[in-house]
Amino acid sequence: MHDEAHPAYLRHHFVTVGQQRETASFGMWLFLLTEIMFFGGLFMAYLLYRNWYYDAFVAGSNTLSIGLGTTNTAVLILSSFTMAMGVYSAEIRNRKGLLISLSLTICLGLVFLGIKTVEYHNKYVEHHIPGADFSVEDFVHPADKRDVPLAPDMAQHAQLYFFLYFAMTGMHALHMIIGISILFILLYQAWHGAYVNGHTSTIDNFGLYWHFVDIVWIFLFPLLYLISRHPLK
Amino acid sequence: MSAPTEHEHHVVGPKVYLLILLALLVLTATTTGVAYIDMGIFNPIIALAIGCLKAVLVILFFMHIRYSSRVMMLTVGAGFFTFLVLITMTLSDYISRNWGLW
Amino acid sequence: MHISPVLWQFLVRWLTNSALFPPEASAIAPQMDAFYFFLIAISAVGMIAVIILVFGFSILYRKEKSPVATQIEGSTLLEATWTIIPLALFMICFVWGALLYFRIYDPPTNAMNIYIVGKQWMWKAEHPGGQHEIDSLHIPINRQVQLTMISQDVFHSFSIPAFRVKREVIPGRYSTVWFEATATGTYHLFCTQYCGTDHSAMIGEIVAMTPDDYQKWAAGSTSGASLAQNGERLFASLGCNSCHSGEASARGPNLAQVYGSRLQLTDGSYVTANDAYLREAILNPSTRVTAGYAPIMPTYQGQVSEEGLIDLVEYIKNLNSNYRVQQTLTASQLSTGQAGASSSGPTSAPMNYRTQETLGAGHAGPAKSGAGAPKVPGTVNQ
Amino acid sequence: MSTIVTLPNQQDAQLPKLSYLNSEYGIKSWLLTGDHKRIAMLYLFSITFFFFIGGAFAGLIRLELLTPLPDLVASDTYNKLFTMHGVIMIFLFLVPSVPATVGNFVIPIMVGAKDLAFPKINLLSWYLYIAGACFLVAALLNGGVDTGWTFTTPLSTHYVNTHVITAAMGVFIAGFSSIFTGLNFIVTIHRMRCPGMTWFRLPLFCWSNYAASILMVLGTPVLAITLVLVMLERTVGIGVFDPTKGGDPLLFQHLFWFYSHPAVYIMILPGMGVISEVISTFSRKRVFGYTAVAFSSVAIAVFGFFVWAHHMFIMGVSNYSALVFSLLTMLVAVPSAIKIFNWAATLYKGSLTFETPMLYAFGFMGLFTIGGLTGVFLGSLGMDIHLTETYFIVAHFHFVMVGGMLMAYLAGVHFWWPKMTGRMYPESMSQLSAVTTFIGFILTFFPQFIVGYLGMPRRYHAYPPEFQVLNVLSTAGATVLGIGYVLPMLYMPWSLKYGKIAGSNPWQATGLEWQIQSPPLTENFIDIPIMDHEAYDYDWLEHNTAHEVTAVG
Repeated sequence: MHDEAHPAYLRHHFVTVGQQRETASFGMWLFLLTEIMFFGGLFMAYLLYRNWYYDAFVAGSNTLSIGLGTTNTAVLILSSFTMAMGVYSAEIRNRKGLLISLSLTICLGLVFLGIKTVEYHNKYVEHHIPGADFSVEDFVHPADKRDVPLAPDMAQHAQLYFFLYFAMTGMHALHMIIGISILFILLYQAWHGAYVNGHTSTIDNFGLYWHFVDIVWIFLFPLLYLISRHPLK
Repeated sequence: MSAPTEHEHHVVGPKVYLLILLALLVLTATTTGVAYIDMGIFNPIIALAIGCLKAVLVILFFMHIRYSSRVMMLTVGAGFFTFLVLITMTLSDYISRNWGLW
Repeated sequence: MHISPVLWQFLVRWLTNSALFPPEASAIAPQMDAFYFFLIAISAVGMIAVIILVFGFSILYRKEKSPVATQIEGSTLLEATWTIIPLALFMICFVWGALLYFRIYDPPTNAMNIYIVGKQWMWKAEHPGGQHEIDSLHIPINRQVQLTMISQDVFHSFSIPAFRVKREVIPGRYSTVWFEATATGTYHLFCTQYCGTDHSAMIGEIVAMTPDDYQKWAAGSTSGASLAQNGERLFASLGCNSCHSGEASARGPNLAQVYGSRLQLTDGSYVTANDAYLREAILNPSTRVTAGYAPIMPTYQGQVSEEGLIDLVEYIKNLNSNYRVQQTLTASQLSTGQAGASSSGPTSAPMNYRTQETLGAGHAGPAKSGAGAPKVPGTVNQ
Repeated sequence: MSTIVTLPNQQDAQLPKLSYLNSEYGIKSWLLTGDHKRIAMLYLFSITFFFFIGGAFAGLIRLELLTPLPDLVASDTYNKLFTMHGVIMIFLFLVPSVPATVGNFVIPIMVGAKDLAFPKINLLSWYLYIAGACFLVAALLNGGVDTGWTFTTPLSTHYVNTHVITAAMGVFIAGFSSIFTGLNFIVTIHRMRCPGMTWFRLPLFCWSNYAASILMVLGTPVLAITLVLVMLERTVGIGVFDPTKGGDPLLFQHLFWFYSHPAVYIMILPGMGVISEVISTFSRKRVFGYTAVAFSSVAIAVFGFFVWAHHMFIMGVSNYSALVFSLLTMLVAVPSAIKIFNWAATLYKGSLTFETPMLYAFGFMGLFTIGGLTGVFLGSLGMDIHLTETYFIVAHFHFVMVGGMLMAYLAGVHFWWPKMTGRMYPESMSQLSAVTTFIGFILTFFPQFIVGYLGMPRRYHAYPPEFQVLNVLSTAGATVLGIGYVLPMLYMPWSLKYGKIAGSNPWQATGLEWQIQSPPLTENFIDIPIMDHEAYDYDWLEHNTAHEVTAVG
C-alpha cells in the first residue's frame, strides 16, 4: 500500500523516485567510463602496434571474414534496437512488449556469439591463434595473389595482431556473455511482472550497458576487420 | 527534499529508435563498402569517422544522453576525453621518438 | 647480523670522503651540483616561509592570546601571489633542468664509443679494440666517452653517481649516455633499476685513468681481436656476405659506408643508419627495408647474442667509412667485392669491404650452401 | 566578524541510547550491513591490520639495511619484503585509507544524506578489498612475489618465478574496490546533497575526495587492463610487452604509470581534505581562500592525468615528450603550493589550539612541503637523471605518502574518532604519539635524501659501506617511528571503553556531521537537514549554540 510518491521500490535513503532514477543512471554511466578506460588500454596497444607493424596488421585483418563481421555488426545493432524497445516498453508499462524485446535481445546476442564462435573456430583451423600453434605460412606464401607476401619476421608480428584481435573481441564477448546472463534474469523477473510498475531503473541501466557493449563493437569492427581491404577489381 | 539537479524524465519513442536503427545499418553498410575503395590514408580516417558517428548516435539516442542533464553530457565527455589523453600523450612519445637520435 | 665495531671509522670516512655529495668526477657533475644547490635554495626558502608562517601564527594567535578568531574570506591578490611566484620558480627549474638534460643526453659527435651489455646480474663492457670487461669499466679521463648500451634480459640502469649520469639499459633497443671524466680514481657503478634477485650485486667499478695509463691498460688487456674483426667472422659464418656482397647484382644492399648515411625506405621515409637501425635491420629486417630491395632477408632473432650483434654493428660501422682508421691501417687490405661494378644500391660509390687487419678470411671463402633461397628460420621464438 | 568558541562542557555529555553501533547486533549485522558508517568501520579494521603487516615488512627492510652486508635475510627474501611492503602499503593501505574509512563515514553526513548513493555497492567494494587482500596474502604465504610493486615487464613476465599472477590478481580485484568507492562518492556528492547544500557550501573534504574519486574511476581501469595483459603475457606469452616478439616493454610503463601516477594523487588528495577540515576547526576560522583550495583539488586531479611519463625520463621516452611531461609536472606542483599557503593563511588571526589532529596537520604541512619540493627536483629533467632510482626517490615518496598521507590519515582518525565512537581518545598520550611520529619520521627519511644524492640505489639489499652511517640513522628513526604508530594502536582501543564521552560536537566544528549525535544514528539524520549557511561558518555555529543554550535554559 504505497502511494505514487513513495512506491515500494524507493529505497530508504532517497527522497524521490526521480532522484533515485537519476542517481542510478549516473552511477551506471560512471561505471561505463571505467569500461571505456579498460578497453582504452587495449586500444592503445592496438594503435601502437598497428603503426609499427602495419603490413602484418593488414595481412592479419585480411584473413578475417568481412561477411561474418558485417553480419555481426548488424546483429548487434539490431539487438541494441530491441533493447531500446525493451526500455520503451517498460516505460509505457507494456509487459508483453518488454518480454518480446528482452527475448529478441537475448536471441540476437546469442546469434552474435554464435557467429563469433564460428570465426574463432576458423582461426583455429587456419592456425592463426597466437601461441604454440601459430603458423606464418599463410602470410609468407599467401594463397590469394592480391596479398603481398610478408617476410617471415613481419609475419611473426601478425601474432601481435591476432593476440589483440582475440583480446579485444574476447573481452567484448565476455561482456556480451555477462550481458546475456543478466538479460535472462531480467526476463525472468519481467515474466513475474517486474519493471512495468514505473520502476524502470534496472532496465534503463542494463540498456546503457548493452548499448555500451554495442559501441565497443562499433569501433572494433573497422579497426580489426577493415584495416586495408583489397580494392574491388 | 528534491535533488537540486533533478532533470525531467524523457521517454523516447519507437519512431526515433527505428530511425536511428536504420541510420546505423546504413552506416555499417557504408563503412564496409568504403573499405573496398582504396583511398590511402583516408581509409582509416573515414572508417573511424563513421564509427564515431555511429557511437554518437547510439549515445545520444539509444542511451538518452540527448535528453539528459548537462552533468551527464559532461561526464560522458570526460570519459572520452581521458581516453584521448591516454592515447595522444602516449603516442606523442612514440611518434616523437623518431625525431631525434636520443 | 652485527653492527660494525668500527662504526666510527665509517663515520670518519663518511664525513671526510663524501658526506653530502658524491665526488665530482665528470664535466657534468659541477653543473648538476650547481642546479642541486639552486633547488635546495628554493626548497629552503619555501620551507622557511612555511615554518615561519605556521610557527609565527601558532604563537601569535594561540587561543590564550587570541581568544577571538577573525573570519577572513580570502584574498585574490594573495592567491595570485602564491600561484605566480611558485610557478615562476618552477619554470626556472624546468628550463634549467631541461638544459642540463639535453647536455647529458645529447650525444657528442666524436666520442670514443664503448658498448655495454647488461644482463642479470652483471655488466659486460666491450671496447672497440677488443677489450672485454665484466663489472668494471676502464676509461680515460678528459675524453668524451659514449656508452651504447643494451640489455639482454630485463630493464637495468647504468648509473655512475660520481659522474652524475644514469641511463636505463633497455632490452631490445640501444640507449646511449656519455660523460667526460675529469678526475682519475675508482668510482661506483650501480644498476639502479630493480632487475631481480641479485639486483644489489649488479655493481661494478669505473676506473678513470690518465690517457697514458688507459693506453697501457688497453694494450695489456686486449683479447687479440677487435670487435670489428669478431664481427667480420660472424658476418661470414652467418652467411651475410652471400647477399651483402657489395656487388651490383647482390640481393642485399652494399653495406660499405652505410653507417651514418641517410637511407630511403620502401615506404618513402628516410632513416639514419645508426647503431639502433643496424641492429633492428638484423633482427627485424622487414620492418624497415631499404628502397629498391625486396624484404627477403631472414630474421636473426634468437640466433645472435647481443654481443654478436654489437660485433656485427661495429664491423659494419667500420666498413670503409672511417677514413681515420683506413689511414692507420698497417696490414694489407682484404678486398672481396668487385670494385669496378657500379652499385645501384643506396650507397652510390662502389666500395670494397675492408678490414683493419687480415684476420678472418670469411669473405674470401665460398658462399654458404643454399645461398639461393634464404633460410626461413620462421618460428625461432615460438 | 569575530567568533568566540567555547568548548562544550563534556562533563554532562552522555552516550546516546541508540546509535549505528548498537542498532543491530551480531556478526551478520556487520558483514551484511548497508550502513556506510559500519562499512567504514570494517575498512578501518582491515586497513589497520594491513598497515601493520606492511609496517612489519618495512621494519625488516630497515633492519637488513642496518649493515652494508647482506646478512639478515637472503636477497630474494629481501626483494620479496620490499615488494610486499610496497604492494600492501599502496593498494591495501594508502589508496583506500582516508576515502574508505573516514570518507565513507563522514561524506554522506557532510552532504546531508542518509547513506551513500549505492550502499550495496559500498559493501561490495569492501568485499572486493578483502578478496584482493586474500589473493595478496595467498601470494605472500605461498612464498611471496619479488617483482617490486611496479610489476615491471619483462622482469615480471619472463624472469621471475614467484607468484606474480596471484599478486597481480589481488591488485586487480582491490582496484575494483577502489573504483566502486570512487564511483559511490562521485554519485553521492552529485546527487545526494541536501537542500541548500550547493557545491560551494560543501566542506573541502568532499571536494578533495571528489577529485580523488575522479582519478579512481578513470585511472584504475587502465591498471586493471595492464595487469590483465601482464598475466596473459606470463601465462600465454602474448608478446605485447616482450621485445623479442616485437612488443614494447615501455608500453607497459606508459599504461602502468597512467594509473600509478594519478594514484599518488588518489592517495594524497583525501589527506589534503582532512587537513583543510582540521586546520579550520582548530583555528576556529573559515578556510582561507575556500574556492582556491577547492579548485586546486580539481586542478590536481585534472593535471594528474598529464604527467605520468615523468617516471620514465631516463627510460628512453622521446626527449620531446620528456620536455612536455616535465613542464606539466611543474604545473601540477603549483596547486599543492596554493593549498599549503592557504592553510598557513587560515591560521592568521585564528584562535588556535593544538589538539592531536592539529599537531598531525602541522606535521603534514611541514613534511608535505618537503615532499612536494623534492618532487620538483625529480620533475626537473636534468636533476632526475641523477636522482631517479636512488634513495632520493624513496625519501621523496615517503615524505609525501607517509609524512603527508599517513599524518593526514592519523589526523583524520583522531579528529573524527569522537564522532565514530562517541568517546574521546586520551589527549596527552596521543599528542605524545604525534610528536614521536614526527621526530621518528624525520630521522628515518631525511638521511635517505642525502644517501640518495650520494647515489645509493633503491631496492638494494647490500650497499657500499660508506653509506652505513646514514642507513643506521634511518633504521634508528624507523624504530622511533614504529613506536609512534604502535601507540595509537594501544590507546585507541583503550578509549573505546575508558575514553571520556565526547558529546556531539567536542571540537565545535561546523560540518553537518558535528551537528548530530555521536555516534550517529543508523540513517544519520532524523529529518534531512537544510543547509542555510556557508561551510566553516563559525558565526552560525556560535549563534546556533547560543540559541540551543537559551532554548534548553
